[in-house]
Amino acid sequence: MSLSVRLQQQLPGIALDLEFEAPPGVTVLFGRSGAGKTTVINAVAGLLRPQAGRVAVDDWVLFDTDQGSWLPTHRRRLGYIFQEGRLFPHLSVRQNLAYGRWFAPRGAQRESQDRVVEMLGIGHLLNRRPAMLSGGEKQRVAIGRALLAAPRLILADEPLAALDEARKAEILPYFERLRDEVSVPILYVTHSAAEVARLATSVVALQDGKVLRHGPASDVLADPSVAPAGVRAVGAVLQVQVAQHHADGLTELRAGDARLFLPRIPHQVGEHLRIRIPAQEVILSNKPPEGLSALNILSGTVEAVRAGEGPGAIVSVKTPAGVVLARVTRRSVEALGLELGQPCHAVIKTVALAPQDVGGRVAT
Amino acid sequence: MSLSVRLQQQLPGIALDLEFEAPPGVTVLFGRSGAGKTTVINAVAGLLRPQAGRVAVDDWVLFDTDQGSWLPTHRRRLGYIFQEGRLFPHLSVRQNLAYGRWFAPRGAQRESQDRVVEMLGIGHLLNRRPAMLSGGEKQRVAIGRALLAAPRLILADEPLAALDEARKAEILPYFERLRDEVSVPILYVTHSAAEVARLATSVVALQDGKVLRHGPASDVLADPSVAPAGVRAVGAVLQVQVAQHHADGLTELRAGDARLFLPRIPHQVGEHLRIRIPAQEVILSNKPPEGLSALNILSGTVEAVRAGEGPGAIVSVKTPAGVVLARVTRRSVEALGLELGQPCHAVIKTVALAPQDVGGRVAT
Amino acid sequence: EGILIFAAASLKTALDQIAADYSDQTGGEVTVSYAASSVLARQIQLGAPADLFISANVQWMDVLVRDGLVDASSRVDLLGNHLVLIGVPAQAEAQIDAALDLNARLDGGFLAMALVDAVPAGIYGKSALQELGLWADVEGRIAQSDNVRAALALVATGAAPLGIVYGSDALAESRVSVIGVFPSDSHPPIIYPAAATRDAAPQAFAFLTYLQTDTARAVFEAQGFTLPQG
Amino acid sequence: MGWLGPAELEALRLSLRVSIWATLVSLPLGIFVAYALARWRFPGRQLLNGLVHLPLILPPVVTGYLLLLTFGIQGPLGRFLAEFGIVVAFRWTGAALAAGIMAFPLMVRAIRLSIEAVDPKLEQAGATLGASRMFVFATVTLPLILPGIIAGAILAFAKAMGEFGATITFVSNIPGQTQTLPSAVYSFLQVPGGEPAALRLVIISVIVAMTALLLSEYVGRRVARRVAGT
Amino acid sequence: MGWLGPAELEALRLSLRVSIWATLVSLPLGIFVAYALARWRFPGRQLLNGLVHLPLILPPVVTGYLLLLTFGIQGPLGRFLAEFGIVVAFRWTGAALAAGIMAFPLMVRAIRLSIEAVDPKLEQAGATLGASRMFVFATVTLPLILPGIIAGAILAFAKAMGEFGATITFVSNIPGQTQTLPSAVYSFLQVPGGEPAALRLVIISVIVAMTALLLSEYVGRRVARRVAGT
Ligand SMILES: Nc1ncnc2c1ncn2[C@@H]1O[C@H](COP(=O)(O)OP(=O)(O)OP(=O)(O)O)[C@@H](O)[C@H]1O
Ligand SMILES: Nc1ncnc2c1ncn2[C@@H]1O[C@H](COP(=O)(O)OP(=O)(O)OP(=O)(O)O)[C@@H](O)[C@H]1O
Ligand SMILES: [Mg+2]
Ligand SMILES: [Mg+2]
Repeated sequence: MSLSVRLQQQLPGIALDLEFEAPPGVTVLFGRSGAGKTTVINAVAGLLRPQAGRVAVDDWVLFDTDQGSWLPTHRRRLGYIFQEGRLFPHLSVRQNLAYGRWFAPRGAQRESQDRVVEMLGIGHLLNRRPAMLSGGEKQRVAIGRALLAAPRLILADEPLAALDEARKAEILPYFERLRDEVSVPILYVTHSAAEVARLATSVVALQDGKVLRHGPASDVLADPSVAPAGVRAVGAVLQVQVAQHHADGLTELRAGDARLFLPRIPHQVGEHLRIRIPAQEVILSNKPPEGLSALNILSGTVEAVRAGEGPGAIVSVKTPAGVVLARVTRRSVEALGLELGQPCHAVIKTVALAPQDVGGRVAT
Repeated sequence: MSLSVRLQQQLPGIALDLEFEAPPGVTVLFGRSGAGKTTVINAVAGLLRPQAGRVAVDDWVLFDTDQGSWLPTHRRRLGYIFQEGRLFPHLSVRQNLAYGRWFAPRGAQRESQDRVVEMLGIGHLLNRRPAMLSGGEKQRVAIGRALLAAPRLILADEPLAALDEARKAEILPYFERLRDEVSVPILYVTHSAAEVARLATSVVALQDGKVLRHGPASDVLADPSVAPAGVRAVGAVLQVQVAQHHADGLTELRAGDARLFLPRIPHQVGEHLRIRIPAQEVILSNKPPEGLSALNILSGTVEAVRAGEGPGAIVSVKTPAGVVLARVTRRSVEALGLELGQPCHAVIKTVALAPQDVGGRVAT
Repeated sequence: EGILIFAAASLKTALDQIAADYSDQTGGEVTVSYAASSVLARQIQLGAPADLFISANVQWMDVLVRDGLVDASSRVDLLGNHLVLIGVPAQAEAQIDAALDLNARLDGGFLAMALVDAVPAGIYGKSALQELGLWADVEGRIAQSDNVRAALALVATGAAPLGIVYGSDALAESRVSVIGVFPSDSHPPIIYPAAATRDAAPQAFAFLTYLQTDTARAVFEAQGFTLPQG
Repeated sequence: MGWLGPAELEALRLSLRVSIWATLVSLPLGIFVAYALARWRFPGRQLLNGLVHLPLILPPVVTGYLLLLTFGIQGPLGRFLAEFGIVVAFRWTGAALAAGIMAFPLMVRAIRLSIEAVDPKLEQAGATLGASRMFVFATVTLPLILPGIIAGAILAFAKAMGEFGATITFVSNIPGQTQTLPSAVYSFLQVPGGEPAALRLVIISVIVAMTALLLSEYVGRRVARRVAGT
Repeated sequence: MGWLGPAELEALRLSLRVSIWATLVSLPLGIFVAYALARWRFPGRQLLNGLVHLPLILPPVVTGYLLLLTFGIQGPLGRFLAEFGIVVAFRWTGAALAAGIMAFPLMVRAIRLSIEAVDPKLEQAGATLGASRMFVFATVTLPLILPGIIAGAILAFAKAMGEFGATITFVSNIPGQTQTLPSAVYSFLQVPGGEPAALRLVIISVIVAMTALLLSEYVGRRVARRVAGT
């Protein structure tokens, strides 16, 4: 299922005028504060009636101002995680979670409540009222409530912003699983480069109500001109398989013909994964390096050199493991003579590949 | 000025029972969602009357249940940035910003409104009402409002969580400047490891209402047992001076007897700064490395090796620039024979030292 | 300075006209406050600055005399009234006596009266019905209003087929017809006593006298009031 | 309650019955009208609003008279209802109707204010979870306005307990049928020396109404706390 | 307004004066009491609450009688005020007092509900910025409850325009002094043929009260929108 969005709406600050197609998976909306992200999501949800536009999931039209069609919010089968929680204050956490279940069609594929509760770590809160929860606890319940409504379209507005790193790390895989297993389109707003890099199937960069750039995550993130995400988010994604867990706490991965080491991950031997290698964590060398603490060294040839406006450049290196991106200074590019076709070695620290950057299961 | 806090409060979920001293500068409270961070801040603000405890700034007692003293909130000279904004809906942004100024004593040292407005990028919003702002815009106004009240104590509850990376990068230096120039104690809640590492003078790690660990930022952050911040935040802080801006977009710093290169920063030649070198970004080598894209190589000797529970270890290397921390695998520690007193070379990527990790001015 | 008269509300039309005439003739200003006799009497008890009190019943005047709040020597029985049985126009006229079959005429409907234990018209009506031996027949079929005008309205709007009101009230209402007049000996005399108050201004006595002139009496009679016997 | 005579006890019982029915029957309509006024924009909204407020603005006697004209035996609505065997004229049901109408503006206002205080964002959240407008109303709006509904209902009850003018004009005062406490109080106040009896009844009705009000405060606060979850 | 006689015009003017004063003078007290009831917990809170509601519960005549007893010429408060040269008995000021007291519960309730709808978190935010309770009230609470205050004030005004029972019982029905529109309506209804005149006055007072109400709706909505900033 894919979501197509076209909108025009005049707001006091900005004029929204945009069109994009969100393929199955997670489409991340990003852009600076006030760029119009929440407005777009609200229009998709039907909470705001845009002056002109059309939103459809495949050929199920949610609204089309040309045809004058308009599906009310409650028929859109949404799971909307609001920027500010919006829990029902008079219902217990348990009742909040159960609210959406009333409306899910009988046969709808639906998460088990127990599982969602456990993942969100809200089991001990079930009998409390929202007023007795902390900010992060509220947001976790809000996530659970949306997921349990058996939605056909998930809208998430900075769902993890209020959560601590550890909790984020626990919940992110869940969104990944939703992305990979369920074919529900997910429109996801975040300011976190790590979340963008980790979750996004495609990325829509907004600026002042317009689409600045739109495309597969890897393309948009590798583009230094898309400032908001920050160049630090640029990275390559490699398809890997878990090869072995070592006794000293490292996990060995097979990536094409190469091997990579990283701190122990919980996945089983033989599982297929994707890992993101941040361009920033990669050092290039024109000689085979020796005596380095970095365990991962991939040999390959320079495939492309893209220099940005600043002092840095992104070098693509074709290795047996796949294409690896490295962010280095232009000075180094010259010093090392990194030109097209030039052989070179990519050095990747083991610890730089933290579990956070390991994507969930990949359908094989 | 330093803030001392002692609290006991029974809540439905947890029993709060803690005591800590916040030295001048930024004291970051961190801990998982629901650990009690907001509750502590509310007690300091006087919005919650704890069952027992005492809070004082130097010997100015805000409250002391033993003596039965209690200063009402409005006499505590606070700047409280709430987790949820709490702007006055009936006032324009301009009026919201001006609200606190009424009460600042005549002579109080006070930010210029223009400056705060410019820094927060809210100049174009001044005549709007809060209902017409996006989530991030609201939070920026809330920050401005608190800062303009000429507070003697700043309380910030996840102030930047709703902001995009670029805006965060703009506002963080401002908090740094507050920390370094004004002697106002700042109690700051965040889940972002980058913010902790960048801002914290000292860190109070909370768990289930108790103080898990408390001390100078570098100590707490270098302690792998303090899970919430994540080992990725560990890093060393070096005192440096801007030496030269190069034509190819790099800035050269003098650090002790060594030199460091990093992408151009806006500081003037001769200025003193502190930079954080994330332990994770440092590669160690037992031979002088050659042909690497990394421009910064510091030679020194191993001063300490701390192995955590996982596969990693933190190696302290004494270099002419100061002590540098490196996070490497235990496997590499053995392979390279990194033992006390052993000479070695620390390799730091130029681009890894992004402007984000450059601290503000240091009083000289 | 003018004088302030406290008068039973039912006197309004006549008294307004008489007061206007009086002012024209003497230049003396007369202000009248109309309300229920009970309300006015109680206000006088509690110090109201009234100069003259005209009550719709004897009891309240008696109370004020007892309390020494009115000048007993100035008390006169100013007016009288008839009690009449009214009905919707379809009702035939009849002699009001013991033979009257009220229940047949009510035909399941209600007999509209003022409160039979509290409001003068109701009290008079009840004693008349008792005297005529009709009370027991209709006791359960009486709709009591808070004042006689409301009882009239019940009949006028057709809500009640019959009612007992003053002759002066029935006169001007075209939607009701008078079935008959109660014999004046079937109930205590209907008397509107008047008296100057204890602290009355001298002009009050003059006006009280004027009220008893033929000019004034003509106006009262035109409004359906009678003059006291004797 | 040896303190009260059987007639007075009867009046108290009747007042309670009338007020409770007036409140309960008008409550659903009150909630509906309050919701319509608070959340919908439709032509005639101001007209409806004005109509609802009319009993507050009109002198009660006038309201009673209008009721008599429309719901009386001869009134169009009265005749219409009579076809279904519903008679309100001179019945306690009529007293309840009058009391309900007099109390209606108060009830609607209280409920309306509480509806306006509900954050539409919560209702939106309900809609995104798949709940229809009706369901959102029943599961989100209604529980959140419960304190307002309780307050409005009790206020209406208290007002109904004290209503007199419209009631007596519309349905008169028929002991056992329509003689409520306030009618009885009024009767006592009309006759000299009736004050102590009136006072007794006033105290009774104040006690009842106050108990209801304080109870509503208490229940309202508990419900509000439950609703706010604190 | 050739439609109205001079006496009727006088009554209209007086009603407006009485209602406006009743509303304006009681407003500050109403806001204070509403705030105290909404936000403070103090002993006697329920007593105060009950007292405020009393005029709503009591039959108006009883309220008027109690006013007469306390604020009358011989009443304790009446004598106390008289020492300061303030006389309310049988003056328009007394009518304003009666109207104000009768309208007070409605005013307080409206304002109180709007205060309870203000999120205390905003008031806390004001306190953290250094504002004292009073200042927070003036700059945060008060602007936010402005729609409620307007609603409460207009409601009180409308109620005051229609008040009759307590007024006539307390200050009588003296033309030019205490004869408000409803009292004039009453006077006309007490005499034969007075209905058309009464109807005319009723229409006038309905127009005035309705205009005020609709205006308050409009102003209230505009203010609410301004306050919400949407
Ligand atoms: N008003 C309240 N009444 C009772 N318990 C509360 C209340 N607010 C929070 N709690 C509970 O107290 C604990 C501490 O809450 P607090 O808001 O201080 O957490 P926090 O550390 O700020 O969390 P977060 O990072 O999610 O904002 C939590 O377990 C929460 O469930
Ligand atoms: N209710 C509203 N009425 C008018 N303008 C609004 C409203 N809400 C937001 N805006 C304006 O519309 C623009 C887009 O707002 P939106 O909430 O969509 O931003 P956003 O991208 O979600 O920002 P953030 O990341 O800060 O949440 C902003 O300039 C904002 O000021
Ligand atoms: Mg937003
Ligand atoms: Mg919190």
